[in-house]
Amino acid sequence: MSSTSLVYIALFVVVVIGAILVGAEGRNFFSTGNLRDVFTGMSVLGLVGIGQTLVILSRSLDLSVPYVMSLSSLIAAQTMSSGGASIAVGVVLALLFSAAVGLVNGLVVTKLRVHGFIATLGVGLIIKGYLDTTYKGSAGSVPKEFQFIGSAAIGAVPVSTIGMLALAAAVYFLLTKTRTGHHIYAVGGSAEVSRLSGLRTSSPVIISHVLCSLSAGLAGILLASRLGVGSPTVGTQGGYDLLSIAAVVVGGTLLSGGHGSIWGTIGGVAIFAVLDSVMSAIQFNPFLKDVVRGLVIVVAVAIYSRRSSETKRVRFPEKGK
Amino acid sequence: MVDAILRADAVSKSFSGVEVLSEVSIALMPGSVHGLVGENGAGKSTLMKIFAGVYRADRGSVWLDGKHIDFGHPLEAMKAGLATVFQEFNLLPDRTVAENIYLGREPQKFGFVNSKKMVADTGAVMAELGIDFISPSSRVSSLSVAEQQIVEIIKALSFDARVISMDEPTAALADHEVQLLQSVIARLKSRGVGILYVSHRLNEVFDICDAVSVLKDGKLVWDGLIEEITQPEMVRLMVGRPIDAFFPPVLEGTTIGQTRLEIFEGGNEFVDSINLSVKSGEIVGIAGLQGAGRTEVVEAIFGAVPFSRGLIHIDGVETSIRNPRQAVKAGIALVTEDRKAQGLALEQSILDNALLTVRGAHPSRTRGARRDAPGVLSSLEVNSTNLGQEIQFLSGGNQQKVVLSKWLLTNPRIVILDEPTRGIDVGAKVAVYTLMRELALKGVAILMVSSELPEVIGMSDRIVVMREGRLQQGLGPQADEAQILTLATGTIALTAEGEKS
Amino acid sequence: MMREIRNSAGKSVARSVAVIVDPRQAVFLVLILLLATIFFLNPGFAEPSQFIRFVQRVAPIAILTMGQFFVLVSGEFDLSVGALIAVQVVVAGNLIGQDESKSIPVLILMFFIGLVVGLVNGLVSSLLRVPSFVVTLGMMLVLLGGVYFVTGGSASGNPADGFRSIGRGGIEGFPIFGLMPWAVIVLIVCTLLASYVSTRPFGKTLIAIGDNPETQFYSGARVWWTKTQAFMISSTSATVAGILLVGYAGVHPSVGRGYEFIAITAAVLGGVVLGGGRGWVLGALAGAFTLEALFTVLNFADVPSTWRDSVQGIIIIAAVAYSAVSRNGIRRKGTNSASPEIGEGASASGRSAQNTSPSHD
Amino acid sequence: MNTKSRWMAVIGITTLFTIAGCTDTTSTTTQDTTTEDTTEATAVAESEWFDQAVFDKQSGEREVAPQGPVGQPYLQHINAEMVSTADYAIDGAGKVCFANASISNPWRVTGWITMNQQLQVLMDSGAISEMETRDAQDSDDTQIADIDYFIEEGGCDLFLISPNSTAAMTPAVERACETGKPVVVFDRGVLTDCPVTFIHPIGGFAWGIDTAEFLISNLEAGDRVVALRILPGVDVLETRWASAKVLFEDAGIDAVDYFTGADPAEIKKIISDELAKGDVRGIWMDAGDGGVAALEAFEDAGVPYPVMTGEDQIAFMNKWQATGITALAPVYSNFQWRTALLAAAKIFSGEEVPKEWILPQQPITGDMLEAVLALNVGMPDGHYATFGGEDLPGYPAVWQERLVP
Repeated sequence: MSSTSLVYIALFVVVVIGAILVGAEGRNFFSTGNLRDVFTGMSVLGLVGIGQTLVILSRSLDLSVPYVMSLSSLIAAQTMSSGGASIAVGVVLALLFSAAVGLVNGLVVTKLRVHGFIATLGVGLIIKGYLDTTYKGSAGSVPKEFQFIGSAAIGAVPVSTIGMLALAAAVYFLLTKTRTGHHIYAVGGSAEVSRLSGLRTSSPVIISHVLCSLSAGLAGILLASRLGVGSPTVGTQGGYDLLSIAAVVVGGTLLSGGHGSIWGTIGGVAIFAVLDSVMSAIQFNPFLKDVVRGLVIVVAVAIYSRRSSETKRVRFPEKGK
Repeated sequence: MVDAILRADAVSKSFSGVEVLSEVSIALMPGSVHGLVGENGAGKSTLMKIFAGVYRADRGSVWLDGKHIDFGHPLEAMKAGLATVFQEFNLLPDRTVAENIYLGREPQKFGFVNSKKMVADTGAVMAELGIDFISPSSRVSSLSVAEQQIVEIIKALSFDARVISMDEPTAALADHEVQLLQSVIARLKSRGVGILYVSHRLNEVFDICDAVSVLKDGKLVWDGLIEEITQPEMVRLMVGRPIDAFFPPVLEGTTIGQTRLEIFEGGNEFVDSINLSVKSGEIVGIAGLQGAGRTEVVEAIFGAVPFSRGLIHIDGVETSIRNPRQAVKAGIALVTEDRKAQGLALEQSILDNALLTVRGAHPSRTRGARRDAPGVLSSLEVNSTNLGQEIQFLSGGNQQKVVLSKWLLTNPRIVILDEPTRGIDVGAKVAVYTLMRELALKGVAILMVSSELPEVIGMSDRIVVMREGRLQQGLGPQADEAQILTLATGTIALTAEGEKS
Repeated sequence: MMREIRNSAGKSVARSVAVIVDPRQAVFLVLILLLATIFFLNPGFAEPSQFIRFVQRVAPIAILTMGQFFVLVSGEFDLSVGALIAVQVVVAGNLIGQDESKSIPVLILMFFIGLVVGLVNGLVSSLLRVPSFVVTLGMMLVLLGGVYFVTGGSASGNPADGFRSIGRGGIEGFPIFGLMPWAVIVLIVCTLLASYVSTRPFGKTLIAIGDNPETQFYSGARVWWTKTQAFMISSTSATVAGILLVGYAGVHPSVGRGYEFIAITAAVLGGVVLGGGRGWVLGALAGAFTLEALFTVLNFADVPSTWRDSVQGIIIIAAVAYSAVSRNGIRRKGTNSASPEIGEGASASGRSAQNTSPSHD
Repeated sequence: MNTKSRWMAVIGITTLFTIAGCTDTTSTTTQDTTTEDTTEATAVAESEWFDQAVFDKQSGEREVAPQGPVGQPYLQHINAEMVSTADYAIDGAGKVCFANASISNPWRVTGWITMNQQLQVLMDSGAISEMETRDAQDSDDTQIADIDYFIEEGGCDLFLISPNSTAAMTPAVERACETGKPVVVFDRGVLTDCPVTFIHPIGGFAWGIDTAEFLISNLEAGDRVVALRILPGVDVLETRWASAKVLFEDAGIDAVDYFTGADPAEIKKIISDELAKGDVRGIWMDAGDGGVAALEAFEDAGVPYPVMTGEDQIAFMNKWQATGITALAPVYSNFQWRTALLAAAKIFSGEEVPKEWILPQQPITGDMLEAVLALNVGMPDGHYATFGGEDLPGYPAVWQERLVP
């Protein structure tokens, strides 16, 4: 059984348990409002998780996402504050800066040969310093029409979540149907093999870093539209760096790179969203929420690694097996 | 006469100041197989990697079809029609055969990867070579070692290359697979492809090569047509000293004593009904095809993938071996098939590698072992200036010697060697054989797995043949290759492979 | 050659000089320069009595880093140490309170807690084969949430002064230094212990495991247990750090926050390679001092507090990049260093992982 | 701040790189930008939060004698403009939906406990049927979702919101107002006046004025003051520093500020370094958390205690009493958590409430110390003296054991 299908079985279990718990509170888990709460919870983490999946597949990781999110939310909100046409400009600018950060991450990892952990931690700190110095709080303002993107929903599904899923589909396409995607898997699997097969091993890593920062940038823009302003702390508030990595591994992607899927990550994100929504609905002690999250992460990955223990072809099955 | 398709003119290359190639010139004719032989460290792989665009030559020039070439990247070489099959496996276990073969040049349609075409083309190449037991869309991780090696070769062929250089292509292959490869090579020759062929199996070189170049210490010491040289002469050129007896005789005073290791009805998910015994001072050879379960048997004895049925007796005492640690404690040593993956810690020093087992399994004996290590290493002629050097910079032969030292320092009673001479040079091979004889003299029980039939025949006191995970009947030391092959392949050749695909 | 330098480092002045100029030991050079900068900006700091205070202050993070070292060289991560410190600090505060007589039993309890956390981290990652990055991340969340839940977000109060003096007090009237803080003595003991352990078969096996776990398995080493011990060392070091910190600073759930990243950063600054197989415990120690010295320089130089993170980020990247690139220069062939791996040595498929060494035949 | 020594550091660090061989462009270029921006950034920082009008308003409110029942500060208000809530009146008990920013720091935990004890009383009295709480764990995004959830699913009679941040929460609060149900906001505000009432103490500027004036009156011009701040970008904290900073500059006090994350170890390191640099006469804090560690740094360095302003946190107050230092404990009246529910009850019963409910914010001075501590015997370090729950059920045990619901 593929690890992705395992993820969705896990998700199913979480939903069932959640629905029961919520039901016990005299609520309906599947009511529009509750589902919207779940889907809303998926949108931002989903965007970040998609990017994080790409870097992890290419055998790196990105701890700078929270700061990229904050930065992009500020750039977007400040540029848009004049309203009208400046909206497009704001989005483009925010994404440009995000991409630039991703480029730096990618270059530091590939050219300076700094482990992704240190490289992105360092770049994150650099951005943090800039944010803390330059911004003394939320800044800029997002015009009403753009705030709509953050609040609007079709039935129970927020537009933002639909957008997130669209991006996931696009990335799925990228990974399975384009050379770049194939090469991200290849480099993540083994850089040396890829090199001898004629790949320029640094480009997939750089690309995945750029795309990761871009999706973090998108998440930042989405947050700006939800908050109506840009915020220098909005990224760190959610702890999106470690949470996104957690979502990716809960989604069945290997931290060692080269193996995993985007839909798995979406499943992982959904698991976290459902958990959070349920714990809020049953007014679970806020301090214990992290305990639950922590346990879920470890248990989930433990289950996957049990199943995915590579099986050779069995010639003489045990009697009774 | 025709011009050379690939020519190297006075090529030189140094690593960290050490010159590994100096002024080497060779010419490869189209439609011919050009052997490249020499001890490890002679510069063969370096020369190939220069052709392949992995390294750049420091001095000298390379000419392909009369055009000067200087590849900065493997892809350029492949695109120019110069494909290379490297010695190490260069496949991604998590990707399919087709994805591996077309990695870096996936066929595209409207800018997107055309997976259908990729699978189809792969199938076509394999059909052309009569390979029906590998599916283009199966994951590489599900293939056997030999199958992976074959995929390697298919990969090189899939560039319709005019020059293919192969580094030890048969190292992992059993004889019938070697024949398969040789038929492929014949087909390529007829197409006018030039083949550069590196091998340590001299018989092979003499079978298939038209011309040969002998390298020693980075210099070209002989170059000419194969008819112009004899095997002993070639060995002399390679090692610089004549090797009269390739397989040293049993040493004076070696006595085959009590049964040291005995297995009754051993079995697990890979092998079944294994009954095997090795006496002290005895060398037992296990022959058989790749995938016949030889490695699985020794891994079971060693506890890496333990038996789930049957009994193991050591010196007549029933012993439970659930993991390698228990095996080591019981005095068993296993020189694994895959040296780099299972035998060494490549970034650690020679000394640390020699002490791996003692530190890991008998920490209390470390002090003593630390004293003996230099002696043991030098007795195996590990020619290395200082023991602090990282082992990854040693040649395969020397690495293997360190692996042996690592085990000798535990004073094993039973030594299991799995393909002990794969990919190592003649000098090192002889060192390994001699060591085996010395251990036998000391009364150690030795079990050797090998794909090289001459080796099995030359070294074993007794030969057992495996097929499809079961032991066939044993043979005496006088067994000949034909007997072994019939037992190994059974009536129909390829059965072992066939039922695995 | 690196190892040659390692084995003999400190034995003779000449060798220690060799260490300092060795490009891969850049950390020592950086440390010396940072200290020089500090002394330049504030000569008073060079006085032994002041400097020993600096050492006292660095002690907890230094000990934590040396503990993290053992986990990192085995190719793993321990992200749970920061949270564990918070737990230990609060445990000390709430259980000892003002009753000094409880110090010893609670100390024992704290070490027990530390060992259990390490044991769980180790067993789950090695036996259940969950990447340590994930296990310890989960452990971090569990511990933090737990400590906040139990304490309602704040400790009842500081433990007795007698207990706190371990991290705060010292030996009065000590020659040269005036006051020799206990923390410094603890640090010295831990350093000696760590460097001893790292040269024992255990330490060597650990590094080799970080290099290639499969080989260790085939060599009869108990890979799972050796790694688990590494995690127990790490969490014990976190316990010691916690004891020193509760003494130095008092009880607060935020004590220890982010220390896991500081410790990992410090170790990497000290030349430990993430992914395992390379590293030197004294390098890690130097890394910790370097990082703290850097913070001090920033304080003394009146760099606006908001910019400190940026400077820190630059220094980390620059230092690591430098050693990475220089090591690479020495190894000539850039194998898989172009795509660094998380500490997943165990799960990397043996063959493809081992394709990466230059064979010179 | 002394630019010369800053340049010194920059030069020091840059040489560091060059000697360490780190000549790769990324680091060096970023290095340069660092120095440039530093000057710009600090220039920006000056103006950001200071607002003369608000400064004067709050400065005035400090002097005003609060209206309302004596001895019940949580019901008192300053310069209140009362509004009728008749339209919101309901018969019987109503359901309160509480979107809480978080309980991630001792101050919020204390308030949260008090609030729940108050809830008991109001539920027993039949004013409130139940309170459903969603905790945003310090995340704007989560709190917005929480509010939207309440609007959709809560079946709420009243929205009670403690915003995680001011501007970001405004759109969501507006959505809540659009439901026609009453909205009550407390602690941080929002940029809309749609809520029925906004409950808060006088504010950060008042805090800054009280503390700065205290330090100034106890110090001489040129004295060095270390300002310990928790984290940047939080309005209720930034305003405290903005006003204090201005006053310090006018009085010629040399104040340098640091961000500590309320981590006592960090605080102690900072103070030690400052003491190594020179005498420190005053400590200013934008929140009392970790104040004890600051004082201990002086003890360890063997130098006389500074004049200090902390907060009404028990840890600090005890240390204050024990050491007898010259200190002031400004308060950010914790009892507002209780007021929020009382306001809800008033609205359900249609009583009028202040449009902007400004609660008294009376700093604790040396002569009040004894009395205040007497009311907080046995309270844990993280407890806040002006929790104002002395008359609620469960006092004092609930606060002493810190039973978080």
